[in-house]
Amino acid sequence: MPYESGPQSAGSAEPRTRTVILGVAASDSHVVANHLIAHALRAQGFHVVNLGTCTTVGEFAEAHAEHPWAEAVIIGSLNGHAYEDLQELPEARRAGQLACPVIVGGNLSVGSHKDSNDIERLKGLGVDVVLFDPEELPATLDRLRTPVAEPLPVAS
Amino acid sequence: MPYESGPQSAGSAEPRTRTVILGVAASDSHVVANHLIAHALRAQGFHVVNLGTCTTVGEFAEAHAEHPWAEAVIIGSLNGHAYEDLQELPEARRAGQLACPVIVGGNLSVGSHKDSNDIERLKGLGVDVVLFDPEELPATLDRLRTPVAEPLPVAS
Amino acid sequence: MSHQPDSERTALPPVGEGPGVAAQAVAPLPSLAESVAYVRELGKPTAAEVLGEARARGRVALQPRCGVGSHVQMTTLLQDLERHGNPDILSLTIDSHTRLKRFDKAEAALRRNPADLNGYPLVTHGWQRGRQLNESVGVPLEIRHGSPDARLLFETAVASGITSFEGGGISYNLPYSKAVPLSESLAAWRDVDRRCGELAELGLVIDRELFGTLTAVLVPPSISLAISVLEAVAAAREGVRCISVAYPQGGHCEQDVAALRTVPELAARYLPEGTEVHAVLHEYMGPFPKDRGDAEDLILYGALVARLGGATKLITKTYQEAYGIPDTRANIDGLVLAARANSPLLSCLRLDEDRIAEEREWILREVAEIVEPVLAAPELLPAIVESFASGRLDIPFSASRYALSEVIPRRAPDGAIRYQATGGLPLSDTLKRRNEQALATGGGEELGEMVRGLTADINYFLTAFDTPGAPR
Amino acid sequence: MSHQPDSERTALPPVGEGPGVAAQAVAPLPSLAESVAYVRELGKPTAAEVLGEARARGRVALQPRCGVGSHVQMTTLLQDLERHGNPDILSLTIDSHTRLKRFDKAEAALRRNPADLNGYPLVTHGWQRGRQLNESVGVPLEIRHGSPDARLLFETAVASGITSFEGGGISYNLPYSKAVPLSESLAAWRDVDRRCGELAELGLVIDRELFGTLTAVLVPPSISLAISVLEAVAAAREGVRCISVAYPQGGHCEQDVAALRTVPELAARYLPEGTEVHAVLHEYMGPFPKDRGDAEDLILYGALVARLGGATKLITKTYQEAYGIPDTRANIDGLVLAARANSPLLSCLRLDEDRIAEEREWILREVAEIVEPVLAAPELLPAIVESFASGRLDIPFSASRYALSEVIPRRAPDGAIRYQATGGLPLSDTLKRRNEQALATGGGEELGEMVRGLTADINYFLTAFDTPGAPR
Ligand code: B12
Ligand code: B12
Repeated sequence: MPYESGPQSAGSAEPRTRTVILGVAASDSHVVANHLIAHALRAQGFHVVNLGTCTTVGEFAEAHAEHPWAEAVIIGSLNGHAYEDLQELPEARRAGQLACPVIVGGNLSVGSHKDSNDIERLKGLGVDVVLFDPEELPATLDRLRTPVAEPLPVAS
Repeated sequence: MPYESGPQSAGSAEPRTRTVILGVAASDSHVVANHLIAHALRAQGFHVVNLGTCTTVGEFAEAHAEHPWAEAVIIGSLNGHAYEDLQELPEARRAGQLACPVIVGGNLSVGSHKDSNDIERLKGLGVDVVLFDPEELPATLDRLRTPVAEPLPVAS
Repeated sequence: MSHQPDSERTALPPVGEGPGVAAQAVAPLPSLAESVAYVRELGKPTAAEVLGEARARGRVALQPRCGVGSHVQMTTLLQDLERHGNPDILSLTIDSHTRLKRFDKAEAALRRNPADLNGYPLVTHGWQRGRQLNESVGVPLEIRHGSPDARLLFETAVASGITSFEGGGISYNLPYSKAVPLSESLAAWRDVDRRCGELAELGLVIDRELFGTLTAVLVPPSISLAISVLEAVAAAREGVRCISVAYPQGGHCEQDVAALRTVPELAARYLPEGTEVHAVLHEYMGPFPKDRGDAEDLILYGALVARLGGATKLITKTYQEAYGIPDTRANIDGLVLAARANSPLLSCLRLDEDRIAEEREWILREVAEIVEPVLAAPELLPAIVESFASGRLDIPFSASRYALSEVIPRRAPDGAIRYQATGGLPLSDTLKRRNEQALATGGGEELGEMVRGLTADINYFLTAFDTPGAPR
Repeated sequence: MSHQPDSERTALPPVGEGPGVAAQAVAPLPSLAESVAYVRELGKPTAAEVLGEARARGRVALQPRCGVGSHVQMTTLLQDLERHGNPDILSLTIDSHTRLKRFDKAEAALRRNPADLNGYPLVTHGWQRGRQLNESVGVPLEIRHGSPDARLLFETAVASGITSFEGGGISYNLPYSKAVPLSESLAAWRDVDRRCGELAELGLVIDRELFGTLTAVLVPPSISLAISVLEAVAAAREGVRCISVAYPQGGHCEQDVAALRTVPELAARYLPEGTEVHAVLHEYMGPFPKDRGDAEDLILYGALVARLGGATKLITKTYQEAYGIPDTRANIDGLVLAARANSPLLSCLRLDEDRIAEEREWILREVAEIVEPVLAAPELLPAIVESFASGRLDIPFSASRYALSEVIPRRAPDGAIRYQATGGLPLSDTLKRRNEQALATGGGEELGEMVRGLTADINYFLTAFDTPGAPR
């Protein structure tokens, strides 16, 4: 059943395997890239806790509480609502939740004419890395591994 | 031979038949409308002296000298050069030639965006009537028949 | 014209977390009868009438997707599209907060920056504004959304005098939400369909478009059509009289044409007589090419497939599809280009009819094997729920936990979409073998390998333009 | 690279009333060898190379018509078309004063108001400006004009490094002038073709496009093709190596496709081996519909006919065709729309091949019966002159006195162009009967009646859009 990817399968992972938490933003049901990214990371040896579509910041925080050794939370957003759907991120971070790098990728604003503001305002919410090409994920995860003492600083 | 329409056939017309002189402007070779207009006027009983394509003002003047009883000179222009091709009209008129109404019709300027200036500047050259729809020719000829004592006034 | 209150209105089960709208803006919903009278007075045809007329004239009706957050901008958008794009029907595409009944989020976004919304939050704006939109254009409107529970949205749409409504208990659940049980969405949509039945009795036929497009990417035709058949049967039982069966262009010409041409046959087999059924093509719903020329090739291709497949309606795409919600100009250009396929000058175009006939038979058999066990069950909706739980019904790439997604589609070398794995679908060995033979992918079973192959199949139209001649 | 003077240059007979250009602007023509070297250094493919490449890749090369009076505006026009319309070849359409060697008029108009000119007066601007234009874009240029005597224009074009030149002793006389004897135009074009032969020996193959479009309106395919065959044979004898046979879209799908597909067969039958021959479709050359959508339907239809007929090149039209010389935007839109027909996604489209095969045989027989008596004569050019004088060669709607125009074309009920009267054409009774049967117009012989019928046939595409389905 290659597409099974529920959070159920996550709890038992041992800290030795590199673990990431994956999901799609809260109002977003675009799932195809999510499936493919999960497969690709698994093929690279990662343990992927895939929360699937329509995942709120709260659900990401819960999953991270269950897998505190997760290297990163990776959030896809395709429907243009990334900024909308991550409104609760600063509060969660302030509350000490999600104390690991947050990576966001996909199609990050509404409309066909994008500008860098899309990225800046996400960073303003506390997103650490914005990516577009999923192929950059493994290298990015390697780079982020350089241990950080405390939660990454949150801008704004 | 329904399309024969050379000036050769013109000389012998008797004043009793209503006569018009037809042709296409000097730089213009578009002939299809010319053929159809000639046929249509003939079907209505007119004697049509058809000078065909590429007819200079001088040739129209000659034909009129041969058929002084012609009711009108009817000039088609499709290629956009009407104004160009009628540059000699004022001089011909001043010289007393073409002392009958001059009707011009077709596509009267270059380009796809027309304005009324196209008509005005032709009238400025001494064109009496500007038409677009050949179906209006018979009624126009009837109207112009109301005898005029002297050549129509030439503007500008 | 009667404005009497409609006692049944209160019989509708309470809906979700409520509208969450700016209270001063939204009046209580009018009665059904008042809404029916309003539609009559509107002086425009209903969507069902437009579809009937298009079919009678042998042309494909055209409809763009369109929806923006702001009411003023939505009005302008509809008017611009109508004036310059000459559509037969216009859409109100609803934002994805409203779809998931996150009305408070929709309202917050509307207050903060309406441009951040990916659609028009009709419930939040309210039915009076819906009527304003309706009155601003001459063609009928359809609501396009993706709500597992669309009851409040539907009531608001009807009150707005909108005569076409997309969705279904399966097709607007599995692709659009993660954790809504099918039993809930099926029940919610049964209510919507029942309302359509009531409206039909009041003399207003609502066109109900079923979202056979599903998750849009590599959808095997027989899965799309099977689920539409099940939703159509359910809808017809509740009194729905006009059904549009939407099918997503998959990209293989003969397969898509054959799929569209099965719709009348499926209607004749499975639906009560007198149900009006239209085939609708959704222009390619997978990843679109980024190059404008390539995207326009795909748009025209889709429109020709709609015509040659005998679709009544086409939902158009734009050359900005790969980038984001299109601007008005691109949306108009998409309509204008698709309109070329309706040209009377193209009546000389033919297709490989033998190939199509073969494909059509194959699809009809697959659909029959999938739906007939479910239709044979004593109760339809529970049978659907159970079948999905066991995998006897399934869709690829489900966004929801309530489908197993054990089905794996792949493209055959000729570009047609086939089953690599049929999961729990009750397909006969004959049909399984035909799929296997068609694919003959070889290739490793290894995960990385499989993902690469699948990705290439998904991204078919990103590379189809690199070589001249056939896509493959 | 040699700049040696070319002694043959003075052997060319003196041309017309001379250039009449602003003397300071135009330098004496460079030698042929210098021009050949210039083309090599230009760093762009020749037109013949572009055509060869298009044929090899199985796509239709696209080319717009374009020409304005002003040099600066012409430069901008070419650059805009290249940047946004992605053509394979660009045109310099020449004004109609220059075509008729009225160089003084062209110069006067240029001084007074260049916008009054319906094309670019290359001779007046001079070859140095021609080179500037050539250098301003990356694709090769073709001169399109309509000159019975194009010798000075050709010399100027070659000096400008332009590698494609349209016209022929018949096709650029009869539709374009009233009183130029065919013997004169044939002699002038023999000189042009001979120069092409010399250039080929110097290593530069000029693409010579023959204007089979003729008077464009209701041209029976066999007349267009027969005259191209005669011009092609004459050109090949003078050493022309690359010939484009232009055929005007008549409007009947299978007839047009069949006509295009006869070109390779005609080349094999009548031309020396090693002559490269391309079929070129001119998008519908008769009266264009005024409605933009209708015009665009016709543009796309033409482009599809080109593809399905296997044309190497398509000359595009615009939705402004019915109004006047198009603006740049419309010209770009015409190119972009036609480009859709090259889409690799449309490889599934088929036509009625039986119908096409039948039509093709018919056309080949008609062409054979028209050209073979002429080709059998001891001397080709005088035989052509005599045949036109006697009506054994003829064209409908001649602008010139030197064709009898006893041929009357009409549309059959299916829209195909047939002979109502074959005049003096030496067609066999079999073929005459087939034409009669196809037409079966009935209708009065009376003049008014005939003119009405003919007008309707001419205006075919002004009404083809009123009814859905086939044009008729
Ligand atoms: C298929 C599809 C759907 C399907 C989704 C089915 C499903 N459940 O998955 C359906 C039809 C249901 C659908 C619905 C909607 N869709 Co949609 N959809 C698409 C479409 C055509 C393809 C998406 C896809 O699957 N691509 C294949 C996968 C493999 O690639 P991808 O998703 O494009 O992702 C790539 C990158 O973004 C990146 N990536 C993706 N996620 C991540 C995550 C990380 C961490 C990283 C690093 C990279 C990354 O990697 C991928 C490969 O390059 C796109 C347009 C397109 N691309 O052509 C629109 C599109 C994404 N959809 C869009 C919209 C708006 C919607 C709707 C809101 C409807 C509407 N208002 O019009 C609803 C959404 C409902 C909701 N609640 O979210 C818009 C987004 C608009 C915007 N951002 O401005 C798009 C761009 C279409 C458009 N032009 O309007 N859609
Ligand atoms: C066929 C055609 C040709 C044929 C002509 C064959 C021939 N010898 O007749 C060929 C291919 C040779 C040709 C050549 C050229 N053409 Co041409 N041609 C056309 C075309 C497609 C149809 C014309 C036609 O025959 N129509 C059928 C007849 C029955 O109708 P009509 O001519 O349009 O005339 C109608 C009215 O204008 C009116 N009318 C016509 N004459 C008269 C006279 C009177 C007195 C009245 C009252 C009314 C009237 O009645 C007719 C019925 O409604 C038109 C575009 C179109 N209309 O779609 C372009 C067009 C006329 N041509 C045009 C041009 C520019 C040329 C060229 C100069 C080439 C160039 N630079 O691009 C050369 C001209 C050479 C020259 N020396 O004149 C332009 C004119 C541009 C402008 N005005 O801005 C047009 C509009 C195309 C375009 N959009 O660019 N052409």
